[in-house]
Amino acid sequence: MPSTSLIFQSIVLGVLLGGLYALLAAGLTLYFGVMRVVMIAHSAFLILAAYLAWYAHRETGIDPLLTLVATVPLFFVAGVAMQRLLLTRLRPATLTMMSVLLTFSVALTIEGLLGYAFSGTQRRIRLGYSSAGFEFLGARIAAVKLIAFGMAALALLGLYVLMKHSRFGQALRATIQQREAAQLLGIDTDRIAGYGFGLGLATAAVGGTALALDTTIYPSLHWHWIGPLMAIIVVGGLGSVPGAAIAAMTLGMLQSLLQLELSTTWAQTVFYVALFATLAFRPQGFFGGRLAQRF
Amino acid sequence: MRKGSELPLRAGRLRTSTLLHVGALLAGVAVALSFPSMAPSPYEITVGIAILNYAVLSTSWNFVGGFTGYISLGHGAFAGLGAYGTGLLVTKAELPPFAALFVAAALVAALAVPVGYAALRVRGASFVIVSIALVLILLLVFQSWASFTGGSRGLVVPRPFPGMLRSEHHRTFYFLFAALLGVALLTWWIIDRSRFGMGLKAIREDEDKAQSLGTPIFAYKLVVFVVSATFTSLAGGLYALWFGDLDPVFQFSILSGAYMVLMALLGGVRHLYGPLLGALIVGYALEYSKVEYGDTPLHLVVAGLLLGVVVMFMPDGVIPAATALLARFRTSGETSIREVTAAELKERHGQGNGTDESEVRNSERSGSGG
Amino acid sequence: MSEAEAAAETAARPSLATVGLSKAFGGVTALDSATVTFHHGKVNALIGPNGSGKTTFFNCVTGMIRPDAGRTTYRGRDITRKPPHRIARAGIGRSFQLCRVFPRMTVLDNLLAAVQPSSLAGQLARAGRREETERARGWLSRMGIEHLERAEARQLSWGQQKLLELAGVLMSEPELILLDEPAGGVNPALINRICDLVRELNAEGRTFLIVEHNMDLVMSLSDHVVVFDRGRPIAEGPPSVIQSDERVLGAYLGV
Amino acid sequence: AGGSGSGDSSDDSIVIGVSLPLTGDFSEPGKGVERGYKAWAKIVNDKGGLLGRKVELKILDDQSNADRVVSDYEQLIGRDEVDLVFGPFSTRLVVPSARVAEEYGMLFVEPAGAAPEVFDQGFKNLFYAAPAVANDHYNHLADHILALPAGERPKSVAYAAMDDPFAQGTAYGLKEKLEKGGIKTVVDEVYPPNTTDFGSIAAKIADSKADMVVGGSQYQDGVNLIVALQQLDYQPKMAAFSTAPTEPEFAKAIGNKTEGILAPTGYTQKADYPSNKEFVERYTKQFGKAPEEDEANAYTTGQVVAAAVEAADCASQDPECQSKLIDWLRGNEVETVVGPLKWDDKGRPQSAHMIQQWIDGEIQIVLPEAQKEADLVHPKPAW
Amino acid sequence: MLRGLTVQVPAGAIVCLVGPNGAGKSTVLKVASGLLAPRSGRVLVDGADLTGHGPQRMLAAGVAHVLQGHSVFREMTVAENVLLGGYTLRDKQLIAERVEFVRDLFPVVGERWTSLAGLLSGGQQKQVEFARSLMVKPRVVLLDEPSMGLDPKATGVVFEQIVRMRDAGTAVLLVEQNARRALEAADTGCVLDLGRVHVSGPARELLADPQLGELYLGGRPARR
Ligand SMILES: Nc1ncnc2c1ncn2[C@@H]1O[C@H](COP(=O)(O)OP(=O)(O)OP(=O)(O)O)[C@@H](O)[C@H]1O
Ligand SMILES: Nc1ncnc2c1ncn2[C@@H]1O[C@H](COP(=O)(O)OP(=O)(O)OP(=O)(O)O)[C@@H](O)[C@H]1O
Ligand SMILES: [Mg+2]
Ligand SMILES: [Mg+2]
Repeated sequence: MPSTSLIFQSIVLGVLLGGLYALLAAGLTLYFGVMRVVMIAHSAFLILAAYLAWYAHRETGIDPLLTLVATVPLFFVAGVAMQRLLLTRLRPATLTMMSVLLTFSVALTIEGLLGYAFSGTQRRIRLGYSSAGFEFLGARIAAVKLIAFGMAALALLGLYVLMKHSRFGQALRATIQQREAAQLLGIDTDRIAGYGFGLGLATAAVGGTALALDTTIYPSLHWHWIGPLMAIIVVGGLGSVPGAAIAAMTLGMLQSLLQLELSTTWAQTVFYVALFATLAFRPQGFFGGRLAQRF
Repeated sequence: MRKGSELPLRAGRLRTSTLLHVGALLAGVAVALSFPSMAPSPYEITVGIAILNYAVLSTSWNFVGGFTGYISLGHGAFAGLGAYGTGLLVTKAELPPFAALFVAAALVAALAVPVGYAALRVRGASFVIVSIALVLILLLVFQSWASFTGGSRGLVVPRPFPGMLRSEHHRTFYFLFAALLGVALLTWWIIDRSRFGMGLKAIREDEDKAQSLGTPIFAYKLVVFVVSATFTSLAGGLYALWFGDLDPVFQFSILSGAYMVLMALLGGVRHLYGPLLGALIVGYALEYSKVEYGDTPLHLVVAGLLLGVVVMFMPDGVIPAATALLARFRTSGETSIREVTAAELKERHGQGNGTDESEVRNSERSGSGG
Repeated sequence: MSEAEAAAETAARPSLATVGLSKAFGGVTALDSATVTFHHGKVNALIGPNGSGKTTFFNCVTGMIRPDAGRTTYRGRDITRKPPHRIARAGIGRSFQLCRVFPRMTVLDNLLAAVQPSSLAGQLARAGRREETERARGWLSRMGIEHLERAEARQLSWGQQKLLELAGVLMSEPELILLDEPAGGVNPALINRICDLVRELNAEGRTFLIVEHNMDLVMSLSDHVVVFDRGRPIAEGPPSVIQSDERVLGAYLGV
Repeated sequence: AGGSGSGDSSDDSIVIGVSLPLTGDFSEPGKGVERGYKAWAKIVNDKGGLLGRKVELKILDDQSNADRVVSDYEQLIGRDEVDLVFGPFSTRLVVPSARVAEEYGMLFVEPAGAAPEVFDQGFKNLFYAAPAVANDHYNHLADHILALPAGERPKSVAYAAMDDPFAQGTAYGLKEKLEKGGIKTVVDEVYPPNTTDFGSIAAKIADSKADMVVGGSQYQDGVNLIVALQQLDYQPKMAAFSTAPTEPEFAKAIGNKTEGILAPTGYTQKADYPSNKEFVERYTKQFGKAPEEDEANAYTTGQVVAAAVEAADCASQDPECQSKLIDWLRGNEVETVVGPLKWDDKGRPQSAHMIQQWIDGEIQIVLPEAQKEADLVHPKPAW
Repeated sequence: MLRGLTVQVPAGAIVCLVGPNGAGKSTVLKVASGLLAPRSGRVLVDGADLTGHGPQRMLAAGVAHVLQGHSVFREMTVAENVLLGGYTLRDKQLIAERVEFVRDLFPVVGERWTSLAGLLSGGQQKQVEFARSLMVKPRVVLLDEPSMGLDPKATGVVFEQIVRMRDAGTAVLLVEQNARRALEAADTGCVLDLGRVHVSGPARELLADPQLGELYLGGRPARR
């Protein structure tokens, strides 16, 4: 039986990890719930952002957080371009399925190019404060993990407010559901859909940088992320941002706690067990997602 | 094809085209079967086996992907299960190799039932996610459960024909793979022209509608999913017997599932030979890119771009694209049949049908955009 | 027994009957313990204001959604919780309010897909055998769209798709045919053709249940009209009676 | 076809086929091995070749993939008809490729398959060209610890090993010996090769307050684990990690908090075996930096094969020649850059690894006594 | 699809387009609202040439369009649907007024204010759509089969509203399969076939023409 201090330590780690999962899953939810696009390449972009942060740091020594100034707009533009140049050209009838394949191909391409540019070696940013930490009620919290969590929380909050309470959010949803009708209401659908996608990728930029602060990266790492993230959005109910956030926190915490008793590998299966359980017993997901069966 | 046969006008042309078809088929089979004896070294045979393996895998994938339109990115899981199942049955249960192959396939089929049950209840995106999850979870399990599966140390499957020369071993397996491909293609063909196949295609188009016409959609989907899993696992098991070394990382890889999709889609998922053609192209392209860009990860980029191009520009595959191109060169016989009939019809019905021709001619332009 | 009497006898047999059928979606009661009976061999109409539960009634009867309570019988057999394909095979065919065809299949295949084999051998038998194809062509020509048999369904105009959907339903040889707004958005000339067809098929012994807002069509075509309001029948009878029923006038026609 | 040879490719040259992971997961060490092979070929050719013939390398990329590695050797032996083959990198790739070589009756000397199961396959043609198999890497350290007075000896040890035959082999070799000596195991974690977050593992180790931590690591995971332990402010009395600490990047990667970290190594540039001086010097001239362990092992492979070829006086696929080569290696010792090597009947080398320690910002040999550059520091200072 | 056709809609008049399925009626409307660009020919609004401009510009010029079939935003609430109708409006006061107005007009809109629009019945969705389009007061309104799927009561409300708009000076271009009903309300009728204007003239005259009646309006179905 693990000691209470270890359990508490695990919970703290679980929360910190869950925060990052939540941000990333929120991006996926955005494409998925709102735009009907299964964005397999999300985690590839995540790794790309991490690589950019790492590269900038290695070359110039600037703090990875500063690279956000460049990567967020860059990813936003890339997202707009991807939506405008690629995704709009898919047949609406088969959008969901074909977008899986298209974004899959983007993921492969990114992985290949990263491997080409930086080789398959694992990389890690060397920060002055990477091994710093402080005590919190008997648990130790690494500074980098806390920073990553803070970034994730801020980005997530911003995303939520934007989607729920702005004209943009509404226009975006309208655009995706009935493009012609939205146009007729005066919505610039091309621009809005592009922005929506850009926004999703921008979250990948934030997430990737947060990720790069404290873990190793390598080109094929994105496969390692896409599984848990996909599981999270299904458990959370496709299309529900709060659902995804709650599922991310819960599963992140569970994973962390399970690691006390099981090996890390077995602990990771919690995501998939949750996924299969959800589909077998409650296909619409556990939180929200009323129209999930339509996907 | 079939629809053409009902038109008396085209009966003559049809008979020659059937002959051509059968001739081409026989020629293809002959070339395929004589390949091992023409190959300059065992190495070429192994390349042939690899391509045949791809062809079996993508044809197997196409049972689900082609008929029902459900895209599974995780079919590699079934190949991996077939391979490991065969290997474990040989090493742990000491079954004879080929008995192990079929027992493993039966086990995978049994496993495909609950998996299909969870995955096929949900449509579209969720299915893809489940399929991806399946590979990833199996990778974790086979890596972690080292005491049983050998974990990342891998599993060595003993040779089915001990003492056989290596080149002879390759030759034998070449024919075994070819036979498996033949059976898979035959099964696909039988389903394709059957009422069962028609029901599956209806499911691909509109599930509710198919159901309201009396198609038991869930049972149909499940059956074809299990058939697909079984063939995939046979391919995996045969591979295990041929290759001998299994490693979870390579057996349960998303990439292998992606290649199946790519090959099937490239060739054309609605066609019997689509996946086979795709396997030839992709298998060759992989070999080529390895030779040309051997020391870079650009083969991923090649695969990625190829998939992207296929999805964007020929979502129906090479075969339909080529057929369409051919049709353009032919006389406009086909369209005129329709128009003549339409004109006759106008006469018969007198009114109300004045617009038929234009309706037939227009097709794909999507209504949006300014 | 004279022929006329025998005909009367069959005609009086109940075809589809529901008892206390209820369905609520969240707070909305779509069907409120609806008890109705439709008779065999007749053209029945189901009318009612928007949102009165007509489509929901269809969906419950055909098993597409599960009713919360109540029973459905078809020719005396309970079909309440059967899955949709079983109900379809029992002889109930339906069309959809927003017309549904298999868009990327040819017109002919659309009909062949409606053939439902029962045995395993039947499943694996070749689709589109001569007699089947002939039958499909027969339906197409009765709809006047036989020249389109090789076109893909999505290429057809709205009205032609309506006809195709109807042909598909008929191809599966249902005894009871449920049509949801067959005339919606269809050109008046085609509406007439649909009407003729319904009469013809009815004469061949098929039973119809039609949901429609086009009163001309309902009144001219049907033998028996049931009026729904708020999920339950409020009136039924022959068209002439319904037309002058006050409740109907108030709830539906808005006079 | 993707081959990169050195020297001219006259018909007369000895062609040696190799498949290496130049891309994919193992590409970094794979490239190291490639450099080692190339250095060997250049040095041999500069001296006039083997048996008076130039050697030519034919290197294919296996993308770190077992399918590929097999088809590569199939291609090299079957189609390209190379005269000799060298082994690939990584245990996972060694076993399948050794089988191909075996079935074609070829000698198979390899620089990387150190895990115990490589030698359990019953291969008759396989020789590992390094001082010791994975499980023996920590032998000197184990002896040293068990010889410590009871009060100084660590009482509890936490092990964390990558799920990789080689990395795990090193940690478990030590674990077995320490457990036999009565030292308690308090944590025993195995993590998959693609683990990137070591927070939980580190938390378990830190919570156990073990006196010693042993990492069965490759490079990056070792770094991650150490950083995660430091984040939790865990201070063991002894810390040993395989591979990672000997890499040139290591100190910078963990922010120079290296004090007292131990690591086994099979090779040191400073070793004064005669061929090593030449190797270090000429390698440095060729590549602009000194060779590391991977390069050295590759070079050793070349030396071993060369010795056999010279002794048997033949180099071709001819079965008779190949079996002569194999037989010779079975019974003889070879002088290499990692010292004299000889093998048991399964192809296991019979020497041991040295133990190095980070002392005052520099990695120095501390065990065995005979070769040490500094004294082992125990208990280790805080990191 | 369209071949050299001219349709004029004077301010304060209802012009009704009728014609068989696939004649090109919807296409005419889409070109007029900027959803489709014509291959040749021009679109004039108040004399200004707006050919080739997108729907946004058209809307700014006062052209509103209600699509054929179902175009509610299915996964948004009725409230969100209606409010999006006023997407271009900035004046909070005005929006509130319009919302009040449409809620009065179509009770179902108020009753189902917070439910997802995709869950409404076919006719209810249509009513929401019409309500959505009434959020702005356009100068030209294009209606594509507004009565499809509506019950007689709602059809009455819609036609009443159309007439009221006309009386307020809006130009209305109406496409209807319920041709007799539509022509009764319209000032001018226009029969479209095969992408061409077949006949056009005062609505009453078209109604009276027996040949047109048989071809395009459908003779009244005979009683049994
Ligand atoms: N899936 C659903 N979820 C929630 N409410 C629903 C659902 N389906 C139908 N309803 C509600 O049930 C009621 C009845 O709907 P139904 O579609 O049966 O009406 P209808 O009589 O067919 O109307 P119409 O003439 O407009 O087609 C409506 O209020 C509708 O909003
Ligand atoms: N996106 C498109 N691509 C190709 N053809 C089209 C497209 N949209 C419409 N058509 C064709 O253009 C013709 C006119 O279509 P339109 O929708 O304008 O007809 P309509 O008069 O509105 O018919 P309905 O009464 O059935 O609505 C039809 O033949 C139709 O099939
Ligand atoms: Mg309805
Ligand atoms: Mg239209």
